Amino acid sequence: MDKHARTLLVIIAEAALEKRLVADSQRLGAQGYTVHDVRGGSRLSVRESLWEADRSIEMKVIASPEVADAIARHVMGSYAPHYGLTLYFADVDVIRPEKF
Amino acid sequence: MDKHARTLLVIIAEAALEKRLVADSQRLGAQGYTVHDVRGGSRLSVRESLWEADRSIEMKVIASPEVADAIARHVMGSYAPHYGLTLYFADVDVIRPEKF
Amino acid sequence: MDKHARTLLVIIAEAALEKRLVADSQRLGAQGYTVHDVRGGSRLSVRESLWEADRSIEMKVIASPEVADAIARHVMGSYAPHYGLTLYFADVDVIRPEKF
Amino acid sequence: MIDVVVLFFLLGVFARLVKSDLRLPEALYETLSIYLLLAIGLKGGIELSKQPMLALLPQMLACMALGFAIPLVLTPVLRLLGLSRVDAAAMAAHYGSVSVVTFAVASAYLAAQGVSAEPHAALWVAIMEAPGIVAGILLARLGARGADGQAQRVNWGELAHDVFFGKSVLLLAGGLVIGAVMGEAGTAPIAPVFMAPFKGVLALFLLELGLVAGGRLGELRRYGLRIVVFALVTPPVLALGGALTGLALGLSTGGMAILATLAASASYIAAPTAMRMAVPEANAALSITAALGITFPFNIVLGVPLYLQMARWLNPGA
Amino acid sequence: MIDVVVLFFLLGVFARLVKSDLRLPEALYETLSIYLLLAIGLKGGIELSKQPMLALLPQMLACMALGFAIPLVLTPVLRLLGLSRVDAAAMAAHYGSVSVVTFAVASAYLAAQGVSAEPHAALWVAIMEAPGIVAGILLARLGARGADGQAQRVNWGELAHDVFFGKSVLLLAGGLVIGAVMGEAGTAPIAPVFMAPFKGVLALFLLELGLVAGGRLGELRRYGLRIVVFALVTPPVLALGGALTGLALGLSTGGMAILATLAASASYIAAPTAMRMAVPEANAALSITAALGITFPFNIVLGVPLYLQMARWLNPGA
Amino acid sequence: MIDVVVLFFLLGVFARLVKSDLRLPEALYETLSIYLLLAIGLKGGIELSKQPMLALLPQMLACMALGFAIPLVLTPVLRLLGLSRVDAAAMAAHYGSVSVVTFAVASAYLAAQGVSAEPHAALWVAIMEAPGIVAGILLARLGARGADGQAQRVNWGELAHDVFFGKSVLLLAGGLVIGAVMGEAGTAPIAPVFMAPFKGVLALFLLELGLVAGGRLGELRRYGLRIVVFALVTPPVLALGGALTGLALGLSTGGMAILATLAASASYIAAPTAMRMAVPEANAALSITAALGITFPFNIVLGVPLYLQMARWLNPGA
Ligand SMILES: Nc1ncnc2c1ncn2[C@@H]1O[C@H](COP(=O)(O)O)[C@@H](O)[C@H]1O
Ligand SMILES: Nc1ncnc2c1ncn2[C@@H]1O[C@H](COP(=O)(O)O)[C@@H](O)[C@H]1O
Ligand SMILES: Nc1ncnc2c1ncn2[C@@H]1O[C@H](COP(=O)(O)O)[C@@H](O)[C@H]1O
Ligand code: NA
Ligand code: NA
Ligand code: NA
Repeated sequence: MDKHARTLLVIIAEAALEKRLVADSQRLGAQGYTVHDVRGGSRLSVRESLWEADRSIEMKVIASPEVADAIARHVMGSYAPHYGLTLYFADVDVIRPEKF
Repeated sequence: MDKHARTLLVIIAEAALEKRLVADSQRLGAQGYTVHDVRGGSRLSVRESLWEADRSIEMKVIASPEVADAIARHVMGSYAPHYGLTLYFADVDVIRPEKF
Repeated sequence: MDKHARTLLVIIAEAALEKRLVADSQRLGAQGYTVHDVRGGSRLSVRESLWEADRSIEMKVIASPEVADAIARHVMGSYAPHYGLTLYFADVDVIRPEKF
Repeated sequence: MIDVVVLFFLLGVFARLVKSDLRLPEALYETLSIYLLLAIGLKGGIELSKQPMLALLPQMLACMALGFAIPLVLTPVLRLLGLSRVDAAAMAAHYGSVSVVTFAVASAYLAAQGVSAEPHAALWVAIMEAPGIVAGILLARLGARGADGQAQRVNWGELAHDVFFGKSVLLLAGGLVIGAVMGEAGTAPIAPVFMAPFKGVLALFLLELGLVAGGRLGELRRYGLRIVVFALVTPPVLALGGALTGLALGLSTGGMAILATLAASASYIAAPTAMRMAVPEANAALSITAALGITFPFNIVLGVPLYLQMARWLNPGA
Repeated sequence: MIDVVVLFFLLGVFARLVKSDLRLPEALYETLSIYLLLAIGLKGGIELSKQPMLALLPQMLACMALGFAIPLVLTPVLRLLGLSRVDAAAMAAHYGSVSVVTFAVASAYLAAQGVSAEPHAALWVAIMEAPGIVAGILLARLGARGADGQAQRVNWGELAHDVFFGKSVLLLAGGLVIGAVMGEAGTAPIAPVFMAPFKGVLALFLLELGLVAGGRLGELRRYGLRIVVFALVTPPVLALGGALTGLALGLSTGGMAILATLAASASYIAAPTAMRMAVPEANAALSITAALGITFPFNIVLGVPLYLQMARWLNPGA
Repeated sequence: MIDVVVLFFLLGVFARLVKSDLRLPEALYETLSIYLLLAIGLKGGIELSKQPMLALLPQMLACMALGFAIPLVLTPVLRLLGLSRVDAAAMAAHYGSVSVVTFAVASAYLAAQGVSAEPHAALWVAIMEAPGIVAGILLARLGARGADGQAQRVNWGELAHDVFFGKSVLLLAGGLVIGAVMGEAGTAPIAPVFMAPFKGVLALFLLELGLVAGGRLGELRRYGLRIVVFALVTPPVLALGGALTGLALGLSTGGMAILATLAASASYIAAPTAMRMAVPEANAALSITAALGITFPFNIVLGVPLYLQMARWLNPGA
């Protein structure tokens, strides 16, 4: 089974950003995305997902390092200043390279 | 604290596959699994988890590289042709090697 | 875009531990955490999240390797003997190093 | 006059078409569908408790045969429309099985029109869930031999289990049994939950289904006009078959309209799930788009009144 | 006498203050809010079906103007209190818009007091959701030019879409239309879900809001006394404006009290969402703490009875 | 005649045994349990508002003592059955505390039999949640000294907090207070949600508990016959203790049956949570299997009618 290196970009953010994050990452070259609801906190604030304005999501995108970087750069520039948001990169291997 | 290298296999798939994926991975040697509900999309389709036929799950299995490969190979062969499905591998470290 | 290496610590545990895991990791130096509900199983037990005593969570903490180790050591010492619990480490890259 | 619950469906479709952020939580969707299945079963069961079971045997057999026959008729038609064998059989299975919510809308419509039907009609629903699915799978699988033989084998035991003990049959049948065992008096304490609120809950569920169906409309373009035509023309034709079966069984006019509706309706719970397991190579989105995106709205808005007319024409004496 | 639903709110606040593990599932929160919006809309729509729409035009325009005017007045005040321009405008937008649950509590209070109001008041709620938000965004954006021009532009098309087709306006308006089209008779079958249980559901929702509001109380220290004072003094002042508007429109005493309540109430669904999209640099926690942590409890516990008194003083003849 | 709600429980067990895919969403489980606790509290509180609190003091003290005493008796028995000290004490704590749903089933059964009980019985439930848990923890901890002293210390402050402000006591007590403060008239507006639907909601909750309990049956083999016997024999014995306590307190026959049921019932909400925190080394699955997998079904199917008989024998004059 051949494996191909890709980058996993994980973005944890206010739920209000979900639609934009999906649209932006597709525009910047991601071929897919996966989202689920989370709760969490940092020194800045606690988000418990008790109600609407308090919901957070985690979005995963598997992509080439370049695309992941482009998405991360855009997200950091556009949203990080004003929204609760955390992102990180990890190295992963995929099997069908053309999908990512 | 001693750490031991293992492989994390992540499978994102239609919810209809959950029972089978769990059974298959146990049969192939995984000692555990973790699942949660997700939504997502790709160039092929959007799955919003609005209702039953539209639900997706993410399953994580921590295992030896061999077991992870065996599960991935089986999943790619049996389900990937006909089901919405994405999988990837990552390197992780665990503490209790006998558990994984 | 500068990237900085950090450790991602993932803890999968009985939901009863959520409050303590958050408090402990903050006390040991984590600057944030993210949690979501999961279901899962191992050779020891199956936890389906059907009802309260059966719920499990997954907690993610991004931190320096030292902090991640300290949390893991504490969790293994305090909870692993008596609670259903799995944890693993992964290497990730972050952009704002001061946050983690 | 259109029924109020149908307006909730249209509100859902509208919300989706204008890309509203309205979403019903998935837990609510599941809760409402569990409620509807139980409530329909209970109502039917209470009626069953009032009559001899044996007299119903002919009806039960006829329902089974009707459900089984529909895919046999539709699959060749769908192949003529250009679908592959498995896609045709899978789609036909959806029409062979039934839509519980369409049944509920028809019952409500009849009640509003003052037309009475056999009160144990829920029994027909429970019986008609499975046969069409079985027929569809047989049609998809028989004579199929592919490169990888493995994927072609159907695990009938597992499948029978999944259909008979699947959520919808289990809850319908469970409600039927509880209703039949306890009767009107025994179920009175739970009636404030399962009887009076039924139509309001149905309205909420139709709002949700409107959101889902609205989302499928965008897919129509992908599959072309032939699917739209098929999904609009098939229901009245199947309804005629159902109404005639009802006539042959000596049902009341209302009962004929119900059986026509059941024949005309397409499953969107049990069938998609079963097809995903037994015929995974079939195009699931195609079937659901036809069943839920076109046939379902057609049935609840235009079909149900039409089928009542049909029953009246066929049964003028009643 | 305090209304029973308010005690559920206080129970929620109490649970939070003593750090109870009580949590309502988020799906329940969403379900209850969908229910309340639909039910309020339906109730108003049924009444609308009984009267000529045209006669309501003056009221509708006045509601719009009132909602739009509030942020114009409040923003300068908030700037004087030391808030930045965007924070002031965003907070003002919350008070310009309305709280549907405060409206529901006021309606229940009036009913319990035997005071009748214009039965189509739900129409006012639907109309007053948006104008205050629009005014707030305009105030935050106009004259703003920053280092990064991009973040300062508002996509008005997208915003209008998000407000008008957003969950709350869509469900309220959808309920209004369905109620108006079907009338009392047509909606009777769903009344057991949308009418009788209304206050009990409201009680559950207030329990949940109590949990949320209780959680905001801890934030008060962060923002200081001036915010507390603002959030307590503003509602009665706005209520006076609302009551006088009602007087000018010739509303009943009950109607004046309702309009006073709407003016005094601060949005915690539509406004926070819209502000997060259009004015992301505003401090969202600050606005929500004031609106939900102070103004909301004040209004439902003390404000509503006070505004009815106010209406009675202004309209002694009635 | 068996109560209809019990059939829903059996349907859930059946679904689980045949490995149906039927699942109630977890949000529904939480919602139903919140509802039941609030509704039971409200009902009890409305009755409390009708009588002098002081007269109830002896009952309250007796309930507390009864709950505390049960683990003192059961722990030695369980040690004789071969359980470790902590496992024995933890299991005993479950039986010392109470099951709110068993109480609800018993109340419904009495009502169906036309037997009246003290209407403030919900107060007993609220009082009996905690003492058994405290006793169980004391038994697990006292005299315990292990290699790692740390794990052996109990944080009593935290634990008291978790029990008294935990979901179940908080909602029960909150409902009691709201009911007592507002009385019958004040709670009338929310009665359509909290009164009439009670039994239907209980039916749904029992369906869910049936699914959970059915899942535990598979665990029985693991723990052996002695646990099955214990979980079947203990309830009637405890019931006798409860009934005699009721007799001593001069309760009505119905009240004795209720107190017997409370004594016989085993907690599956508060106790498991508290034990997980305070005695984590105890085998949680073992306790839950006994409490929910055996004792709970036994009580609702056979126990409750038996305990009413018991009360009648002991109190023939009434
Ligand atoms: N160190 C961390 N580890 C894991 N998750 C984090 C961390 N910091 C922040 N988060 C998540 O990211 C969200 C937004 O972060 P922030 O903008 O720092 O409030 C938080 O609510 C957490 O869910
Ligand atoms: N590039 C990607 N990054 C993250 N998730 C993906 C990606 N591609 C697909 N997925 C997820 O995998 C599911 C199935 O993928 P597919 O079979 O490509 O439709 C999608 O619904 C997404 O949730
Ligand atoms: N090998 C594994 N891979 C993925 N998740 C696991 C694995 N082993 C255990 N888990 C998760 O960790 C939880 C607790 O593990 P345990 O204490 O082994 O029962 C399980 O319920 C699973 O959700
Ligand atoms: Na059909
Ligand atoms: Na306002
Ligand atoms: Na007990």
